[in-house]
Amino acid sequence: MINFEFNREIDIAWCPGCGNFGIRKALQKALQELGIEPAMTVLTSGIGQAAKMPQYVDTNFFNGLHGRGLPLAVAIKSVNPELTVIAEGGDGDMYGEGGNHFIHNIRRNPDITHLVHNNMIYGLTKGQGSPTSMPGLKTTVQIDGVINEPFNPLSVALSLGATFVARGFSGDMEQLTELIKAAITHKGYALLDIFQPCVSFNKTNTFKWYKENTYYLDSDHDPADLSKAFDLALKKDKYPLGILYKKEGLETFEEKTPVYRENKTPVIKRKRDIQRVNALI
Amino acid sequence: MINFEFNREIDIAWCPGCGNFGIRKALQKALQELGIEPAMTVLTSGIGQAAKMPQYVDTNFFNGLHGRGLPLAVAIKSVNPELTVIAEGGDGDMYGEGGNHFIHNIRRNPDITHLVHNNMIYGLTKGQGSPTSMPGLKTTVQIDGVINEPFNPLSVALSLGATFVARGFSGDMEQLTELIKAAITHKGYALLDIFQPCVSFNKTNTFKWYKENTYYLDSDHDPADLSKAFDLALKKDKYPLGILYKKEGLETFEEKTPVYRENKTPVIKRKRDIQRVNALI
Amino acid sequence: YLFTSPEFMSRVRGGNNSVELVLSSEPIESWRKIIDILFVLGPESFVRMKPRLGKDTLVISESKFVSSEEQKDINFIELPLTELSKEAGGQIYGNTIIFGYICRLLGLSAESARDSISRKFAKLKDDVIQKNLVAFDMGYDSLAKEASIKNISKVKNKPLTKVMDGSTAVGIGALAGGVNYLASYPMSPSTGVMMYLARKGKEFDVLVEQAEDEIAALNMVIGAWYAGARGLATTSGGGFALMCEALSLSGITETPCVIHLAQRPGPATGLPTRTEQGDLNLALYAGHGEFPRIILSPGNIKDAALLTSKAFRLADKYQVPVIILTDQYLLDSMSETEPFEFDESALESFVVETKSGYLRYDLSKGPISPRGIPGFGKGFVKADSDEHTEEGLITEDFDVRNSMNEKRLAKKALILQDYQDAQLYGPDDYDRLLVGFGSTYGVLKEYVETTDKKDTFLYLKQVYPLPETLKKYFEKAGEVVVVENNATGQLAALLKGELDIKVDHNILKYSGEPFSIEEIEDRIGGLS
Amino acid sequence: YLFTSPEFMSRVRGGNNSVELVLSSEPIESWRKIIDILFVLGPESFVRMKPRLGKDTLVISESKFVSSEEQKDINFIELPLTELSKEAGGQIYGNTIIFGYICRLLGLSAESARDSISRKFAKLKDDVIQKNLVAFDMGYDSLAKEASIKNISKVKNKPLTKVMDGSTAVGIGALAGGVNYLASYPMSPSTGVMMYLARKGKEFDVLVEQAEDEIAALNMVIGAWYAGARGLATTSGGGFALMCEALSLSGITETPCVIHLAQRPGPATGLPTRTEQGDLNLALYAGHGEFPRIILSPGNIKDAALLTSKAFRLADKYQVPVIILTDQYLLDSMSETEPFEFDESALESFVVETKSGYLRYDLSKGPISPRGIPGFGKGFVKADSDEHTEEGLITEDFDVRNSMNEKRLAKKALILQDYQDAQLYGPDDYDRLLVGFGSTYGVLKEYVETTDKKDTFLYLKQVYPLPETLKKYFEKAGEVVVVENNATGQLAALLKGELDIKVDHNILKYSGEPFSIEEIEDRIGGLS
Ligand SMILES: Cc1ncc(C[n+]2csc(CCOP(=O)(O)OP(=O)(O)O)c2C)c(N)n1
Ligand SMILES: Cc1ncc(C[n+]2csc(CCOP(=O)(O)OP(=O)(O)O)c2C)c(N)n1
Ligand code: SF4
Ligand code: SF4
Ligand SMILES: [Mg+2]
Ligand SMILES: [Mg+2]
Repeated sequence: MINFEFNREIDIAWCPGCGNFGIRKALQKALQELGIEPAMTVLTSGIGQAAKMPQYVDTNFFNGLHGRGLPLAVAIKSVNPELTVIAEGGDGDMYGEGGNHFIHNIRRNPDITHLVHNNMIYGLTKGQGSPTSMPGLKTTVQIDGVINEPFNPLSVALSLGATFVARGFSGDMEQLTELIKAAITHKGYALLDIFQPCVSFNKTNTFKWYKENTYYLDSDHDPADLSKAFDLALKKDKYPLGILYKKEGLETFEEKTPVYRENKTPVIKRKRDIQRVNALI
Repeated sequence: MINFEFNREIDIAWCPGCGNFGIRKALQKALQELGIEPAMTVLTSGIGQAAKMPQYVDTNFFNGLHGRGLPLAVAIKSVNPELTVIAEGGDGDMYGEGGNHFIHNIRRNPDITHLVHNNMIYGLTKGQGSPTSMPGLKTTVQIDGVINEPFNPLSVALSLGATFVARGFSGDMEQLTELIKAAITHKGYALLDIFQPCVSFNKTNTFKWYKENTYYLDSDHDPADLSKAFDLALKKDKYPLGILYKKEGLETFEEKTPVYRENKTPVIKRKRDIQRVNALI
Repeated sequence: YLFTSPEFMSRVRGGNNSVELVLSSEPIESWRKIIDILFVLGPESFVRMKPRLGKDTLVISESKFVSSEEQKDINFIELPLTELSKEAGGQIYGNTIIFGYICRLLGLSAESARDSISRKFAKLKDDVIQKNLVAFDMGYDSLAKEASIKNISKVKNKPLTKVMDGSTAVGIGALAGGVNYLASYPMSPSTGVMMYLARKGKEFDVLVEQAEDEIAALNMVIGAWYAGARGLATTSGGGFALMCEALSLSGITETPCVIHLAQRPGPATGLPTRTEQGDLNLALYAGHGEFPRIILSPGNIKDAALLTSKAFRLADKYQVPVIILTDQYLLDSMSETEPFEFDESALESFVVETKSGYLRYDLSKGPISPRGIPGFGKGFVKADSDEHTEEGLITEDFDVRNSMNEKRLAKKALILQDYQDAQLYGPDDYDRLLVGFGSTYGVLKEYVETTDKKDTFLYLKQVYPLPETLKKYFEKAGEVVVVENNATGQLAALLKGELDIKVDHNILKYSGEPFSIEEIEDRIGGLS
Repeated sequence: YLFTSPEFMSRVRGGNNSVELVLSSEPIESWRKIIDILFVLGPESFVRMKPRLGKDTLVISESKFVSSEEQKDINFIELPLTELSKEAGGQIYGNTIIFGYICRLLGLSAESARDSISRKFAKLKDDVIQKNLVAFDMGYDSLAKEASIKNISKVKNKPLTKVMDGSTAVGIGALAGGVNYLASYPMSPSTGVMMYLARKGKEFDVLVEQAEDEIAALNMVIGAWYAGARGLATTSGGGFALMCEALSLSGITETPCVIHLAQRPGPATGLPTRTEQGDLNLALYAGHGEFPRIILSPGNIKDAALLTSKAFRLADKYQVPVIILTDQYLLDSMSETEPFEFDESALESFVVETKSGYLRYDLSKGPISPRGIPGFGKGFVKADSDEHTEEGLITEDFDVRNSMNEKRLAKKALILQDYQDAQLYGPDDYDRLLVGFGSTYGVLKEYVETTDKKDTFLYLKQVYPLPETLKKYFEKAGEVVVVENNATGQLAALLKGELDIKVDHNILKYSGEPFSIEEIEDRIGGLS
């Protein structure tokens, strides 16, 4: 048994063949390989198939409201920076309902990891278009096909100054494990968008489709080049896998925020002196 | 008297010297010069000093909730595409509370005009940091200065495929009028972010500051070049004024949506046949 | 007559799901706990369904799903479905095999069943049809080998409406109410209505847009009404919670809106695919500040359709938010129902053509200021979320504030004149009055129709506002029993608060399941 | 003793604003309509303030603001403020001139006043101080030329607490309750608390973050509590409406949270800078599904501080959301108050160190399962917005659902054991009981203390939940009068619903202004 794995059988509610299984394995492997302490780890999520992930990893978690995994994560990290905090969820959860938290937390640059399972569909609610659904995709609500431009998480993250922007694929355990490790170890906000086939509701963006429409960034790619990263993020013929952009050294939210400027003790460990409060009256 | 001007005195609640006066004049002038019918125009807004604009322009308006001017505008336009619809508000209103509507309506590409008064501060609530406030700005809440990266509306709009992305300045009536006209006549979603000094609460980004820290895009600039536009949008030494990016020909939401594919009559003008409904039972 | 109610887990595949199918010689709309014939199609299902077996229940399954130990105490018939399916061409043919089996069980003609299979799969490849017909025969024939079932009586009825579920009924009602705009964010169990209107959108001129979140959804619907459309937002408790602020916007701007609130058990995510009536209080008090609203609570398919159509008329007429309060149980249950028809009344528009100088909040016309829309007439329509003047401009004048607040609140009295009458089932000279709203209708009606006690059921189709005239039903009652699918007795509290009704007993259930008829019989029986 | 209450328009500059300043030989906390001495400093102000003149009111102004026609019927004194300000160096010195004038009026020593000016402006440039001192003298001396005011009596009292407004009191209370995290989105009139804690943040270890919206704010606060912090969200009605879903999250996950709900008149944007008590229902019923909550309703500065500190203890102890319900009037009024002190009780933590195998929702410990936090102990803390098992994992088991729902709802009974007692002012053998919550405290207390009728005031500091024991106060009363600052009588409805209280009269006001003492006297007087 590895850490983060249950020592009993658990009932996983995903469909057989779903890409989420691969992501779960990669996440557990990454955490194990990094030697992270489960008791010092917190997974947060919203609601959705992807957002069930914390239920299947044995550690602390807060499985909150649809769309609200990020605010939980940012707050948890900021009151106790000693914890490793990962916010995880689906494309609908994180980019749709939770879109405002996505754009504004990039600006905060908290030292958390953001894993988004991007299956280009609303899975749990049985197949409506998601923000990342591709034009033309027919669903139970988009009867004649999706008409809106897909949400581009990578270009948005770049345009707001994110310092770690990457994309993985649930079908490549090895690369995905490495990307998750890189995202966790990155200091500051790290976005990892993970292509994931939904075998039940997205019959267009299948495992095969992802295989055929992605390619790996090779060592030629300079992850420090923002303009280049932006161009890559906008590519629609083939989607690059790997770290599009990475920049070190930007101060994190926990470093910048006034309570931690001179004192690194987590606020939850500090004591209040009631006499000093009484002096205010 | 021009159209959109009141034929009686009105009490304007802005501070003397506020940049909003200039924007109001430019807006009225632009509408007048375009020969738009006031009865066929709707202004929507949220809440804030900027969002009071509709109160001071004599036409139809819906002055809604803080942050929710865009959803109103998009719906109004889509049920009656014959109307000219403008959504207007402040940086807090449109990029803060309303951030999720901002990013997702760009994807829809409705044929509306989006005017955002960007004073880099929350004016009406008396001076807290806004999403666009610059790091270091001291406010009543950001006592030690703003610490988060400013929200960049232009780069975000570009990264989501907006086809009209521009910036104006309340201090240049002439250019601003032209920009508003260009935004209104653009087919599809048009973002015009307008620098506007708040004389009461933002003592850093003053009229003088804007003068000194902006420059005009000249005829060398090719507004069709997306990569270039993105680089310009990210510039922080000096901020370009003018149309950063413009692309024609993208289908609007009202053109793409199934009810209008074969029939251009506004849905509000169509009649329901009750017998056809009864046939469903 | 057919009634079906599915029960499923909040997951996409697997889990223990069940469908209940009630066939009856009388129209029927209630869920029963005790099952006559149970098909067990997977492991663990039997354990879950065990509480629902009666002494006569026939269990049809395979030995691998029901152990021989378990088979001892029950009426068990082996149906080697796994094997037969394999033979027929795979697992997906299992359903057709069962269909054949059931047809034989009920003594239906194999011919007409085979016909309907051919029709249902007509669009598919020929060999699919063929395989299904073979599967049907396998099921049909497998019963011939077993003892036939005696105690099923057969009656012929003339058919009623099409078989439809509650979501479809709400969707059809919306069409009859003139809906031409829908903005919503998917959320079980409310999404069925969105899907239905999306399917009908092109044919019936409904613009259906999936919003980025529920806040957008209701603001969009309000914007659409402002511009002259008839908009609908469909959602469940969590989404509705996000709409509270916009509800208040509808209140102060007097812009109509219609919201379909499909309840499921909370708090928060709760039990997404189960049923509850726990959001009545939320519907009653949602939104900051004070403003009138209307809450309709259909209890059956027909009313789901009729009341939804009326919701649009009421919203337009009184310029208030109207909430259609349903729940998972009502929406997902399918049945036929007595025939009904819409007339054009719900389509009547209350929008006026404006003149120059138009005042959106004209105080001279009583509580309802005629509502104009932009582009129709010479006036300007100014809608304002601040307290406003008659024109619609911000004001802080205390007198104007008072007048506007009073004008808005005075609409409650007018709305009561249009009250959607409560219905009484059972003897007129009752001892005990049972009260319910929404989906408890089915069991309570069946209960009073079958009991020999002097129990009568008062079915509230409109829970808010409530007229004083309702009191007469309570005054006659020796005892008042309120039955509701929640834990804190929200309807009982409302009756006490609004009408000063003393409730003697409050029968509650909050497990996520609807009341079954047996349970109602037991619990009402246990009261006296 | 000093009490001040500002009144301002929702705009940044200009408009008609006023500050009321009450000086008294007795501690005072109520707003009065009739003004003794009115300074009119701008055009149109006089018209707006006219209803507040009594026959003895002294109006001090310039002829350009109060016409000579208007001067005829009133006691008018000319103070050429515009001119004097110009002389003194500009408009901003006007305030200091008035300060000088008032000091002379009240017979205060010029010396100590000049001292406090020097102290107040100590950080500014010398010439600023100098100019202010000159301005002060101008004001002080200008009165000498006028008839002196006779009927002001002077008493010396020993000073009480510092002069503070309600926002400061809530902020100090939060510090005494151990607040170490605040996430909020600015919204009048709630922002004062955020500003106060931002100022004190570094000194008192409070992480203050402005959220992107109110939804984020409350979810962040809940996340902070989950991780062991004591978080506060401060907001007003519209923002609170957006938090409804997250409130329900706090309910089902049993993660504590504290929300300061600063009421202003609604619906929607309403009157942003005015006062009302119109969000009681919202506080009571917000959130989908059913779960317990606590609502505290301080009516004065001292209770604003004390109850806020207790809110944190109660939230932690019972693992429920606690709402501190205030309003614009309470928050913006400034006064001195009787001395008080915090002890450490509110700081007591109820967090436990976890062991391996920890069950967050342990059912064996009664309704309150000991709450662990991540990183403190060997256990894992699993918080779940779905219905969950004892461990915190999703479940759809109906029995577990029932147990968890019952466990959560059972906390209400426990919470009542910690009820924040209501207070009675006035004679014990009362005929009439006046009931109020929150900021009506000031006027109602003053009323019962000055009336010669047998009227007693019951001040509710905790409006929810309400214990049965309160009934005794009502049983003794010949008549019950509920006074509240809203249009629909929300407190009266609550008393009826929860305690079956028959309310004889409901005195309401919803113009955006607080009740004045004169109005209370009139309207209570008018009842009998
Ligand atoms: C406020 C709210 N709105 C809607 C829902 C319903 N809902 C649950 S999951 C989901 C979308 C799931 O899509 P995604 O986030 O992409 O996750 P996936 O299931 O595809 O992994 C929705 C709409 C909800 N639970 N809460
Ligand atoms: C839901 C909600 N939250 C908060 C507010 C309070 N509020 C009103 S305007 C405003 C911000 C104003 O800033 P901005 O949009 O930049 O406009 P400005 O006044 O600077 O023009 C805020 C926070 C509100 N009215 N509603
Ligand atoms: S519905 Fe799609 S995303 Fe959800 S578990 Fe099934 S395959 Fe995976
Ligand atoms: S506060 Fe600022 S933005 Fe608002 S009116 Fe005054 S100067 Fe303009
Ligand atoms: Mg998805
Ligand atoms: Mg601003």
